[in-house]
Amino acid sequence: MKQPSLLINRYKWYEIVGIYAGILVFLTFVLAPFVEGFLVSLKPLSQLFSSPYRFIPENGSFEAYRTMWISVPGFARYIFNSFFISIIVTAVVLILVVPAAYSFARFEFRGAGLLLGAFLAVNMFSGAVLLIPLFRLMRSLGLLNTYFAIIVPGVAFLIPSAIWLLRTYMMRIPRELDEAAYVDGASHFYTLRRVILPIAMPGITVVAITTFIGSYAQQFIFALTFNSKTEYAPLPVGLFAYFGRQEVVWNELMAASFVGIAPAMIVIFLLQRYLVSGLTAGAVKQ
Amino acid sequence: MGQLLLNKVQKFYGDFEVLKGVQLEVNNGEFVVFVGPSGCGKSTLLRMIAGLDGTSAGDIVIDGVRVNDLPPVKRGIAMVFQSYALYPHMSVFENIAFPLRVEKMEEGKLKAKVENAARILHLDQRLQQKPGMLSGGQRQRVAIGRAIVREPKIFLFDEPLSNLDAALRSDMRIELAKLHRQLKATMIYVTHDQVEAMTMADRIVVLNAGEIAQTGAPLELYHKPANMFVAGFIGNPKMNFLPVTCTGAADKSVTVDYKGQTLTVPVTPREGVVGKALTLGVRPEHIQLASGDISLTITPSVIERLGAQTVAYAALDGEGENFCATLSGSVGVRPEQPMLVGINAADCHLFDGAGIAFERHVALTDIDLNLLNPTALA
Amino acid sequence: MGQLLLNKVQKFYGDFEVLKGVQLEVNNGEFVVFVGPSGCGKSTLLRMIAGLDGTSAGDIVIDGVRVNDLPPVKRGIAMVFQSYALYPHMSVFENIAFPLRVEKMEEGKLKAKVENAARILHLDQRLQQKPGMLSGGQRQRVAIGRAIVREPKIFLFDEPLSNLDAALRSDMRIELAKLHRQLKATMIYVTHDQVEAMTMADRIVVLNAGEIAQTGAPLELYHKPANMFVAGFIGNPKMNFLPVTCTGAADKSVTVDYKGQTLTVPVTPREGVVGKALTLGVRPEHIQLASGDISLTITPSVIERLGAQTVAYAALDGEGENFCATLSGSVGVRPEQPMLVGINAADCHLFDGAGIAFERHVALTDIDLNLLNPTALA
Amino acid sequence: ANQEISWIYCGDKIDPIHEKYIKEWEGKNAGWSVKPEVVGWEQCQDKATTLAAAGTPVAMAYVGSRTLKEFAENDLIVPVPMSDDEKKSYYPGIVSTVTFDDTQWGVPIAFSTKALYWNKALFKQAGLDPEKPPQTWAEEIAFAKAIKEKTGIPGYGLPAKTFDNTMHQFMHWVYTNNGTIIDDKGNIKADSPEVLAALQAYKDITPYSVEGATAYEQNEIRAIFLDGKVGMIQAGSGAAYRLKDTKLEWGVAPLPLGPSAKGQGTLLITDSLAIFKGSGVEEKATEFAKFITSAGPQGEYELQGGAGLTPLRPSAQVDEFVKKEPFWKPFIDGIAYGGPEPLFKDYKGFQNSMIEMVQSVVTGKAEPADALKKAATDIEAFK
Amino acid sequence: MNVQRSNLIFAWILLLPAVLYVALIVAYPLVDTFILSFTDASLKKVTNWVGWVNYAKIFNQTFAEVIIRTFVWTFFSVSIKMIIGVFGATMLNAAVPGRALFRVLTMPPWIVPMAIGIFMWGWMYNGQFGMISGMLQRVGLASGPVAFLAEGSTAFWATIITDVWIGVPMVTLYMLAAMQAIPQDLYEAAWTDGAGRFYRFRRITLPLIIPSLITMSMLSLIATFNSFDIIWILTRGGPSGETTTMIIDTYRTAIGSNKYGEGAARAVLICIFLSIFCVCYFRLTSRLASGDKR
Ligand SMILES: Nc1ncnc2c1ncn2[C@@H]1O[C@H](COP(=O)(O)OP(=O)(O)OP(=O)(O)O)[C@@H](O)[C@H]1O
Ligand SMILES: Nc1ncnc2c1ncn2[C@@H]1O[C@H](COP(=O)(O)OP(=O)(O)OP(=O)(O)O)[C@@H](O)[C@H]1O
Ligand SMILES: [Mg+2]
Ligand SMILES: [Mg+2]
Repeated sequence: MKQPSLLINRYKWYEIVGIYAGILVFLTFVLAPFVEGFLVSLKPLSQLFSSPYRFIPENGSFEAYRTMWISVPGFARYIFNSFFISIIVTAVVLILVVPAAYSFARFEFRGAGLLLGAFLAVNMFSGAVLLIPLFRLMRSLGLLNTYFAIIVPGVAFLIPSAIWLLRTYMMRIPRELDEAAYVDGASHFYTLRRVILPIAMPGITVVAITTFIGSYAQQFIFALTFNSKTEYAPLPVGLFAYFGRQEVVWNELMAASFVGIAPAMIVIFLLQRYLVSGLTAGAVKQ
Repeated sequence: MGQLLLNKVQKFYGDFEVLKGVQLEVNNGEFVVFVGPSGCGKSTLLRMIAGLDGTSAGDIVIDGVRVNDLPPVKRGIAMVFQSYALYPHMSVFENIAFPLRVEKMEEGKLKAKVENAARILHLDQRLQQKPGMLSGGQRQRVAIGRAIVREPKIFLFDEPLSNLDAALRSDMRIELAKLHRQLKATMIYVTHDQVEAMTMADRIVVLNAGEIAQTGAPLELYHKPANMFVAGFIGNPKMNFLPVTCTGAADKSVTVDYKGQTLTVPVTPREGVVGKALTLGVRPEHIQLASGDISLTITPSVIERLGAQTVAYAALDGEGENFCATLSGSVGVRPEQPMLVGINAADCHLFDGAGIAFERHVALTDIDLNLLNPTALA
Repeated sequence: MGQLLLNKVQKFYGDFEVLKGVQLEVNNGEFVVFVGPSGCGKSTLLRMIAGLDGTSAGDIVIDGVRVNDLPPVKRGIAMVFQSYALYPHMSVFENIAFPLRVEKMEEGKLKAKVENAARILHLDQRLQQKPGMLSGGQRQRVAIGRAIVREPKIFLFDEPLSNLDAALRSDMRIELAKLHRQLKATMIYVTHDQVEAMTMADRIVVLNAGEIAQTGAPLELYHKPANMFVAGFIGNPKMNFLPVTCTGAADKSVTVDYKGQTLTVPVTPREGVVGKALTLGVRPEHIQLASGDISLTITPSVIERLGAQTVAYAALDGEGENFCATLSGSVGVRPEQPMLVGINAADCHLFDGAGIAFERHVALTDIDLNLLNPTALA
Repeated sequence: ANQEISWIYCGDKIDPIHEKYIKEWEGKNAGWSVKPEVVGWEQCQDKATTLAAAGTPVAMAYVGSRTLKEFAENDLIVPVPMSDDEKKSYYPGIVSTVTFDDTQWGVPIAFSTKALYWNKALFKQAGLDPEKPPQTWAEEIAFAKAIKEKTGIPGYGLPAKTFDNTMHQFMHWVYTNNGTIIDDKGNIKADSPEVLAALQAYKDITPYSVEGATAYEQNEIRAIFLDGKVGMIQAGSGAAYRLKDTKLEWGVAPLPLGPSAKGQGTLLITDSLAIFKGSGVEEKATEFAKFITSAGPQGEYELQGGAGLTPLRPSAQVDEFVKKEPFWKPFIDGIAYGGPEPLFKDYKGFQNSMIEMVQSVVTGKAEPADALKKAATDIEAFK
Repeated sequence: MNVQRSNLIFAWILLLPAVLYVALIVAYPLVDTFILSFTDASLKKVTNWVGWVNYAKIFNQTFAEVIIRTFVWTFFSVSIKMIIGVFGATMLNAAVPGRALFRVLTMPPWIVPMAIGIFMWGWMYNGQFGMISGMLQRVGLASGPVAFLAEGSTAFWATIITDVWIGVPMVTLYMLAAMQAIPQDLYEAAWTDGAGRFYRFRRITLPLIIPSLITMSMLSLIATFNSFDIIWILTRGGPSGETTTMIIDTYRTAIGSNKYGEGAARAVLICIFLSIFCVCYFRLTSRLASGDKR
């Protein structure tokens, strides 16, 4: 840890003002839509559509945070599903990606670059385009209308970036550690499990967090098409339940969104330390 | 038990020949040091012995078995890395125990072994700490501990002390020497620090650009370097070289001329040497602050006073290279003040145009011939 | 022009007092080296002088101006970092030019300056390369070049040679010494290598746990260390210490008893010293392979043969510590064979129970008093 | 055997009335069960299509009637022929929304028509008679102009976002001017004076409309009306229910007519239950579809109010209902003059061309005549 | 080379699960898509091989516009993301109290389901009831409602801003990490030489984060090129097609109009464009790497 007493970091008053102003501008951009969304969640539906614009809502209340549970009775289930699915997805991604990233980071074999590029290519096709072939595949695998219908394609699309991230991280682990274990007779798997895995933990944590987030927020299109059962549907699908035939129950939708992302936010808040430090240790360097 | 034979070992990286047919035999229990300038192939050779790098041609034979195709663990070697390669997430105990865990040794026996190694290396108190909390010297010892527990036939060290500071380095040097006597194992040690080589080795192998320049006991290399490369590499500060012309050759001596002064060096002459341009070598510590068989007046530009010694650096006229003299104690020489120094013929080395040494008649006998190979005593 | 005064400088990290009121005056043009064991506060002190760390108490005065609150650039200092801190993305030219670019110096003048610095440092050929392509010594010189172009009043070096290998280190030592003479600037140099300190310093400041243990010219510290800490720290291998009992004190000498042998050490006695337990200090290089004023039989466990010297390490009975003797040339001693060595009273140091030295009557005059301060000559 | 009829049901949850009747039907048909699968409105249609395209169709899906032709042409759905009695039970024109090639391809389940709403207070402020809604386009445009000029508040709400209802809204104008896009024989009739007049009227009313028409779809325009920030809109019955909760003074009237009108006109939009081919339960699904949309259950469903649905069939209840809520009158009355949504093979393609055309006129990028000509050519490819 | 062979086998054993998984789940549909692009697949039950027809059909005036628009859109979105990301990272890298909290506060756009974030922006952009228009009117910068999605030009930028918003947290985080990886002593050296904060940023921070910036740009470019939900939810590619990018066009063709063959051809085209980008990227980085060994 760097010393707080470093004079180089001692700011003049105007620099502090400047930094906070910069942070304010930046965070305003990042958070303004959330402010808007929050205000929407506080306004009664009848007042949502009224001009001139009022920043502070008149008769604002948290009523929508109560009624949202009634309008979409299974909402808690959606949140649970999102968590559940994301945890499984994260676990599966890690199981697949840790060995693969290690392989890319350590072994020089013909076609490694090509394969790495091929993984990237997966992200070049957006999921929506592959929807129908994927659907057929899910059907032939008999996965439709199960948790797997959401988990299986979710994993596939999260693998590439996870591999890229973890590979750069693992390339920074000194090669001598592997060699020392090798000299001592450790098998490749033993080395991976006992030496590399623990050392790469910060990097793996970052990959886990990013995968979790990616899964938590983005499982919509697959979830919708490959699964028809409410009991397996994740949060984004649940949120669309607030869309009626004629109108959207905006305040409840927004309230539900905030409730829905709260658990993930808490996770991020608790893990943010690992996120930044893990990234630093294995910062993207190419 | 710990005998190593390198038979015409070659290594190519692409078209680049890193090792050019190295031929070497290491006896059981010997402490052999590979020295040489950076990039000469020391690490590569060591890694080939370990089994970390493949061999392009030639055989590596350990105890009569050709091991070229065996993995490291089957070769009976253990390696200590320059960076120590300690596992940061494991305690000292676990680090040392690692090879035994790999072997799935049963817990009680494992514990006894690790503790024994820790005792030898004075690490008893540190077993529960993580490497991150240890000093450089302690880490070094953990790395050695990990090698010891496997009871290898051959230990391989790749510049194990280069990350330590001077004081620690000399302490560790002594500890390693003791360890060698204690374990009686074969040790192969890579360094580019010739002090380490001189002090630790039973035999030094000087590598130069992928070839063995000379092999021999430390004092043999010091007193009888086979060529200018070895002469310059062994000894610190480095040997001074003076251009001379051969004016005559006797039975057991060669007479040379250096700027009008004549010197008869006690070396075995070779045919047709008279009239050739030769190089006279003299070590800084053999230069005295008085006239000798030949005398020079030098103007030191830098004087280093170490208390026990005074080192004077000067530029010999016409040449950019430093001429260096190491004088005992605190002598009254000053920078930029000319001083007269003398060289005695008996201390001199002589090299031909290709840098090959003429054999010196150095009276090694007056100390003890056995000293040339200390293990012969043990 | 480059005068530095540290007045009761203190530094706390939280409750931990890293520097305990350092008082020091550095003259213009002096080359002062801070030495001390790891963690004693050398870097902290240097960084405070540079203005990188704040001062908890006391004043830092440069050329009569209190600079505590000035940023580094206003202090007229330049710093060379241990890691060199070269900008990896800039060429050597741009690295050296960096401070001038900051000043917005016009291109022509800038170019001239950088090229001049490059010439001094033999970097002319490398100006267009990136630091990643340079060797350690070259990088070192680039870092110095960057300091030179600013023409600072005071140069600060934080262990600039510790990342280099032995040979390069001794070359760079000489180059730095030359540079100092050439630039005539004040230089403050931090190291924990006492060889560097001895060879380069006009004056050495020995720091111990945040306090100045002694200040003085290198040979003064070597011959007249003020206390056991300095005595042990200066000189390599380290001074041997023997426990003795004072049996008598004369006008200019103290008589001590070591295991039945009596020795009269030429030091100024202090009152009530008779009967006290004292410590006798003797440097390894002052031990001779013959009997002396007192004689000991030691059994060396390790013998290091460096060619020019032979170093014997032994454990004095009852004590775990190493006793060390440095003998000239290649002498016929062997490990595990007892040998008789002698110590002369004139070479001995004597310390009281608190480790404070008794003043030695060392005949420094027989060399040249001026040698104690080489800059006085320049 | 236990057999299932899977049903893609659009919305957020199953209507209790449907739930009730599903139970009833299941009771009567032992061994059969209906499995509704609730899908949000936004994705409902796509999901049914995807499933069908992938070869695992659901038995039945709630779809916009406009897609029936496309499904039928691709042999994805089965016809659901109606008996004459059945046909007659509906309001006129409704059957035609699910008919082509003289066959019915779906069972209508939801229906909407539109009428003109106006804000009486704004009329008053603008010096107009608050009780007299515009009867013709000319009046509509003039009133809008008056409102805009006198009050500064836009007189008309014209939705032109890239949304399906932009085309629907325009079709109302086409139909109130006796125009048509495609005739019974499948010929494109878009490039006609009637349609051009409608497009020209769009251009004329734009200056007095809510600014940035291309940013709003009809629900957003409705919200603006509810907020009292626009003089007139055309909207479905749902708006009335919402208006009741506001303090606005408002009226609802039949849509104003264009110069070529031969009487009232409106676009009839229905949603239907389509029976997909290949589910294996086509017959039973058809049976269920007819049951759930039969007079009894349907009447109960559509008259709940609020959803903006217009009844599919005339009945005593409907009359009763209209008496109680008089604002229903224009919606019911309009049906008689309504025309169906144009049926195209590539319905989306057609819709996009129409939206494009409207937008280009509204934003002033193109003259109505040119825009129409281009659209007429483009949609040839989609029929 | 026994050792090397065993290494090779092991390398593949490690890779295999991931490779097989992705091959099965993605590569198969991918190949399917590729094949589809040569057919006239639609809702019809039979599909015919049509060769290059689908590709030939794509190339017309409108599609050329779409391609150009996609490039412009992507270019601006990625550049702005990078600029704001670097700006944000710089701010969050400053050693001021509260920065841990500020770092957390940058994450929500990344965590929130994309559609929801976009709806919130939809509200922001709403002329009648939205925050931006409301605020502009309040402070007198606008006389009436400003509907940002009404006009091609503003809608174009509005969708870019939203895309930027969603991408910024990730970029910021990575740039922050890259900045923290720069050794402190470089800054100290520059500071001793009198370089001010801005100068240090320009001459040290910026050049040293360039490699990370390039990697990030490439990953971001792929995502942005395929950015669908934002445009779809906000404008559906309108008004007048002025926010229609290749992916929107592809979706409209494939899913909207059920012309799977034509849609697939468009998807393949996107992949080709992106592959060209990636190849250029690898060229660029390997050139940078050879020119600047660290
Ligand atoms: N993987 C490789 N590919 C190509 N050349 C290599 C490789 N490894 C080493 N070399 C080259 O082989 C030569 C010998 O390298 P080696 O590491 O053995 O030197 P060394 O004697 O250990 O040097 P040092 O003292 O610096 O460690 C060097 O010139 C090096 O550049
Ligand atoms: N930021 C800090 N916070 C707390 N303690 C510190 C900090 N920086 C240094 N110290 C402590 O101050 C003491 C002096 O550190 P300093 O770096 O000056 O030692 P040094 O003499 O330069 O040692 P070395 O030779 O290892 O470089 C050490 O004990 C160190 O642990
Ligand atoms: Mg090496
Ligand atoms: Mg330090």
